Amino acid sequence: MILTTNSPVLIPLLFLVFGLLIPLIAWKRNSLAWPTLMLVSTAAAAISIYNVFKVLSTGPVHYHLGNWVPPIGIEYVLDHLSVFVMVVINVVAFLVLIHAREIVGKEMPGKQAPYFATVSLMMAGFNGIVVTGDLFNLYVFLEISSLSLYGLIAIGERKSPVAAFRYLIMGTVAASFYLLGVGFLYMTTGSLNMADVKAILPSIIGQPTVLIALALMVLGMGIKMALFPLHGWLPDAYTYAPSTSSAIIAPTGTKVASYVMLRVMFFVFGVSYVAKTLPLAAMITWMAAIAIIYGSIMAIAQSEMKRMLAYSSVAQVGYIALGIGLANPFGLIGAVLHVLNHAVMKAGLFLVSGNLRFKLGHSNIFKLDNTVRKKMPWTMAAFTVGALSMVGLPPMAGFFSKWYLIRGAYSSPSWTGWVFIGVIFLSSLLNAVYFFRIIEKVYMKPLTASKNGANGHDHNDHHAAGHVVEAEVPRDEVSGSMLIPTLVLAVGLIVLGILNAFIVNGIIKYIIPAGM
Amino acid sequence: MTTYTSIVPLLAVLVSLAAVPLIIWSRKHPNLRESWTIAASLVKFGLVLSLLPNALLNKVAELNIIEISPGINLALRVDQFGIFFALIASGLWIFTSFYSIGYMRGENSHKQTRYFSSFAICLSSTIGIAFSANLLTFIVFYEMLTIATYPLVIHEENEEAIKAGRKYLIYTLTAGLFLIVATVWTYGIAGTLDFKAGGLFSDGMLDLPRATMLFLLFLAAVGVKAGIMPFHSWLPTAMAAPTPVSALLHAVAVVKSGVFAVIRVVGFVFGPAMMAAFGLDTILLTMAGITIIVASLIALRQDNLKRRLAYSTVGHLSYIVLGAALLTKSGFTGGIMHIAFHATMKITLFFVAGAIAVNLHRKNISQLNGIGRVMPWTMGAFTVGAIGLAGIPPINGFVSKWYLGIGSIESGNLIPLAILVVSGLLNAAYFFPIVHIAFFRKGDDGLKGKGEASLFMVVPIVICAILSVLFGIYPDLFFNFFKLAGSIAASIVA
Amino acid sequence: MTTLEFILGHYAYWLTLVLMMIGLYGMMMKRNLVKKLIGMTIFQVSIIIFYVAGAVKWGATEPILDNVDIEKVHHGMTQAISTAKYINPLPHTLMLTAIVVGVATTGVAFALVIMIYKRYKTLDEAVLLERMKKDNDSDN
Amino acid sequence: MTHKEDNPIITLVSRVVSPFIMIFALYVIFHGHYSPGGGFQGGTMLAAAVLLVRLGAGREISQLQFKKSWGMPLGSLGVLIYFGTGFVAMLLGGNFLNYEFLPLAGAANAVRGWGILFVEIGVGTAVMGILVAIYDDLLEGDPL
Repeated sequence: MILTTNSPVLIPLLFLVFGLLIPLIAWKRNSLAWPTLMLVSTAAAAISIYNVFKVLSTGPVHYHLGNWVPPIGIEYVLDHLSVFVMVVINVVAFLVLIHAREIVGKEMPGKQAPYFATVSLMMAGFNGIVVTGDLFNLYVFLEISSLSLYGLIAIGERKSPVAAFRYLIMGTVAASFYLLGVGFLYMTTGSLNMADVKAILPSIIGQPTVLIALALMVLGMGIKMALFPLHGWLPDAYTYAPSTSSAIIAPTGTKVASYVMLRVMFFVFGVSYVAKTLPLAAMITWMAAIAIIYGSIMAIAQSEMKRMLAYSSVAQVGYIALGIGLANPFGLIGAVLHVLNHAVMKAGLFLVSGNLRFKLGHSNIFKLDNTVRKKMPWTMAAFTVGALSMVGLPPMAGFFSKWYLIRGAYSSPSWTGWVFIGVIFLSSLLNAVYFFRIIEKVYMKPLTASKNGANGHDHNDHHAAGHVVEAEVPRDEVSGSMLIPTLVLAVGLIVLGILNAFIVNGIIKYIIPAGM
Repeated sequence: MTTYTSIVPLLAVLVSLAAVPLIIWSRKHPNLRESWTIAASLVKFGLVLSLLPNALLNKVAELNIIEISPGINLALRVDQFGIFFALIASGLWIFTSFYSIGYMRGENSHKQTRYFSSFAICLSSTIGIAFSANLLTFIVFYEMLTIATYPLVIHEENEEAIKAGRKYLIYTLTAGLFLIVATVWTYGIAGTLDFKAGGLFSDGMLDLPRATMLFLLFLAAVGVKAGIMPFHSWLPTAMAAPTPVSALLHAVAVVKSGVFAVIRVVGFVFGPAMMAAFGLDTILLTMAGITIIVASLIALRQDNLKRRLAYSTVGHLSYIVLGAALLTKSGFTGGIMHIAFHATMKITLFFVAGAIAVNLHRKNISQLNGIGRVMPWTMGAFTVGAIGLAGIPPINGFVSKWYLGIGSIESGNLIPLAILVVSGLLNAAYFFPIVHIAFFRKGDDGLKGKGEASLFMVVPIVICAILSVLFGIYPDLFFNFFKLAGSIAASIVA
Repeated sequence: MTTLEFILGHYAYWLTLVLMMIGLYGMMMKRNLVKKLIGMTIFQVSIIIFYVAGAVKWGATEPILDNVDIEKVHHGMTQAISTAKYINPLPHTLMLTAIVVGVATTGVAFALVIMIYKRYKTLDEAVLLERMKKDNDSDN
Repeated sequence: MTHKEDNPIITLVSRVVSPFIMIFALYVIFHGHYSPGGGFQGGTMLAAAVLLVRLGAGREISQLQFKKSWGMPLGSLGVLIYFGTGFVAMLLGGNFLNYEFLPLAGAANAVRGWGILFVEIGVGTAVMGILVAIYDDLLEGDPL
């Protein structure tokens, strides 16, 4: 009873409290940190799934903190959008954290307690952002998550503090812009509650203050979600962060920022204002289009797998932004579905890069060869599934994001829709280039060795060369606790792809705001 | 036409997919592994065959697997055209499996597990393509086929194969994207994606510019796998793959999926009426005609046997496209029959090329002097295939060509007929010299002490050749191909 | 309202804006990381001042009911309490939180700066980039 | 920190002033729920009192007053007091932080007052602990 009535508030609270308890629990024994966090994470995943069913059966849930009635008190809201994003981030984080135990132990021995405590705080921030119905409370959670993020990034490689510092400057500016926007909004409406603001706004929608507020908030979130050209912090941060940090930040961080953008644009300011009165939505689609192309091209140019994935994230965030900016039902379905799909894909791929680093000590694409596949067949199988999904081949999940986005672009009234279809088209091909490049390297024998065979016409010669290369390489797969999450995410991509209509009909359909 | 729900189509699709884990699991025991392949191919053929009687009675088996996008199901539907294609694909897979075992062991090739698993996935996708009830289901299997074929194309893993693989991916992935865009557009216009004999668009849905653009998109999408010029150039490059793969690519699965898709688009998406109304048939006819002639001319110049066969394939695929573009009953009948008959003939020729390569390590036509005396059965089969492709009775190639000719006359346009005649001559010109040098020239010393290839290879070759002859004499033999093709054509044109 | 009145009437906001620009300038143009941080702090503070300036109410006092009003509450006449007497406390509490957030951010930032200094022995961005590049070269 | 000799005046003054600051800080904290003041302000002043001694007496000697290792646990403890209050209310059937449900005797308003006091104490402790911890952690980076 206590659990069910308080389920909206439980997840952020649990993470927050245990974020503080972990240093105490694991004060003397570092090894206690991970089990404690796993406990919380399991609970959070379970509660978030429970919340989905709760919302599906009874509709949106409003929870008043301290029983203060909004708009005076802070309100936590579970609606279809927020439970959806919560499930995505909590379940993905749960899987990544299972994977984290060994690799954190290896990459930063002795620092497990502060590390996992920070992860817990970050998750508290993210969950808080998603669940809160109060604009200022959102800012507080945003900063909680950001501060933890800086720490999680800075604990990585030698260059990571510099990356974290840049992110800190950018992130603080972003949060400040958001805060300023909230300030303008508060001064005109006198309220911080999202629903209340939404009710008040139509009467004052013409004022320039409202416009400035919207612009500032979207700008702030644009930085946070790394929307081109505000993405500068992302590649370095993802590359130099420890493997687990990248794997947990990439699927959750930018998604939560996209969620805020979606929430602010459509659920606070309203569809008609954002998409029809102002050219804002259109501007976002263009930025997204450039992001998609730019991210894909830059990804091709990278030699480090994590950096490649980071640039690919820039492109994928572009997809989400494109779907938001299209401001029509299919675009929105595509964006929201891509939040889920991309979270699963990127988590899986970053786990693969983590596995590679764990066993090989590097994840440099040019140093990979077909011994990797023999050492780690399952990891590479997971990579292949993730890659196929990124390229957008059915029946993987990635295909269906593109399917809805293309349909969204098609239903946009002007010719620009065709431009976006072209952009998605081109980026799929570019994705194929940078993923098949790795697949080729990993699944085929090195070209230099087989050259003799290809040039010499004698057939036997060719085979002799082939056999020399195929020396036995012992299996050296990562252990089950790292492998299973990786594989679950890979299989998840296929399942999510096949069940996408179930997800769309079951929950995403209800997200589409009125007036779209 | 009546419909009934049946799970058999799904089983037919899944059976070879289910074989994949078994194949991988028994990778250490080649005999066991190969028996999975054989078992799956036999079961699959049996399942497809069990659907045939109802299909002949025009009863359509349907199965909605799952809703895959709101309002669109992942659905299988065994109409006559689907069963026609599925029969060919699953039937020839049996031969290809046996032949593959012989070939791969003869070559002592590497990574056979990967090879056989990809092969099985390919066949699942092909049957899926055949049974797709709507465009989205079709996309799913079409793209699956693309990916499953990639490991086969790059199987040799030398520089040539990798380049071929890249080219293959670029062409087919681009095509897949075109298909997605075209599908979205179709859905936007028509509000449905279900294939329907005679076209899914109603009157007034399309206007000239949109119809043309949409058709060109579809053409770019399906034309790549169908090898229509200028989208054909991946096909000869993909010759770097092992011969059974080439046989599969060229005769059974991939390119036939392409032409299958062309007929689906022409007959079941646009429909003859729309095609004629917007002059789309002219576009298709022109491209097919050019492809037939140009491909035959290029084939003349090839010394590599497999490359010559590849260009021959490009040409013959366009026979089928041509048949569809004629928009007449006989045209469709001829085109659809050619899917089956070209498959039996071309698979014979590729098997022969593979047998020569494995047995004698020879790939060029100039090296084939006198091999007819060493491998009489093999080269005899080759002769049968060559005669058939040139369109000479009593081989089955004649039958399909005959109907294409009648279709051309029915349509009142004699240019296609002229193209067919010229192409027949060119076919003869590039195949008969091979037969000639094989049987009537003296062989070199390298042939001493050599005989036929292993039985695993020779038996499929001979059976395929015999089938070509039998179908030529009596096209309705066993499977009622002729009846099916006629019935499909009637449903499209009516 | 004339333009002049508009400009003069909002002088607090203009000053905030100036402060904000100074902060942005510091963040973008200064080469020293600590100076960047100072810029960032100025930027944050300008927003705090913006909120506080927006909450100014002349002739009002802290929002704790005086005795007269408490009497009114006791008699159930809450509607009769004049809001003009009391400042809206919300912006101030919000900014209290923002200040705390700012302190935390600055703390983390300084920790990062110290880490950077320990590793690269410099806080000058140009030198830092150069040394990082040297790192890259030695990696390969 | 180039020269390390102790300056008796500074040491003495900081030591004398520190307790008074603390007293005032406690006053601010305990007054927070019905007059201006509260946990944040009080906590900061408590921290200031500690830091004053840190600055005045150097970091070794000031350990006698407040150990370096106390900062983080104290911070955690403070926040836990805060959340504990909320959780207790939650466990007893109210919403999170609904002080009316705290197991205390008295009228609803009075109980609410107590609840806020607990929260303020928690906040004060947390702010003090964390601020001192930040200072100590940063000092650790000092190459001295």
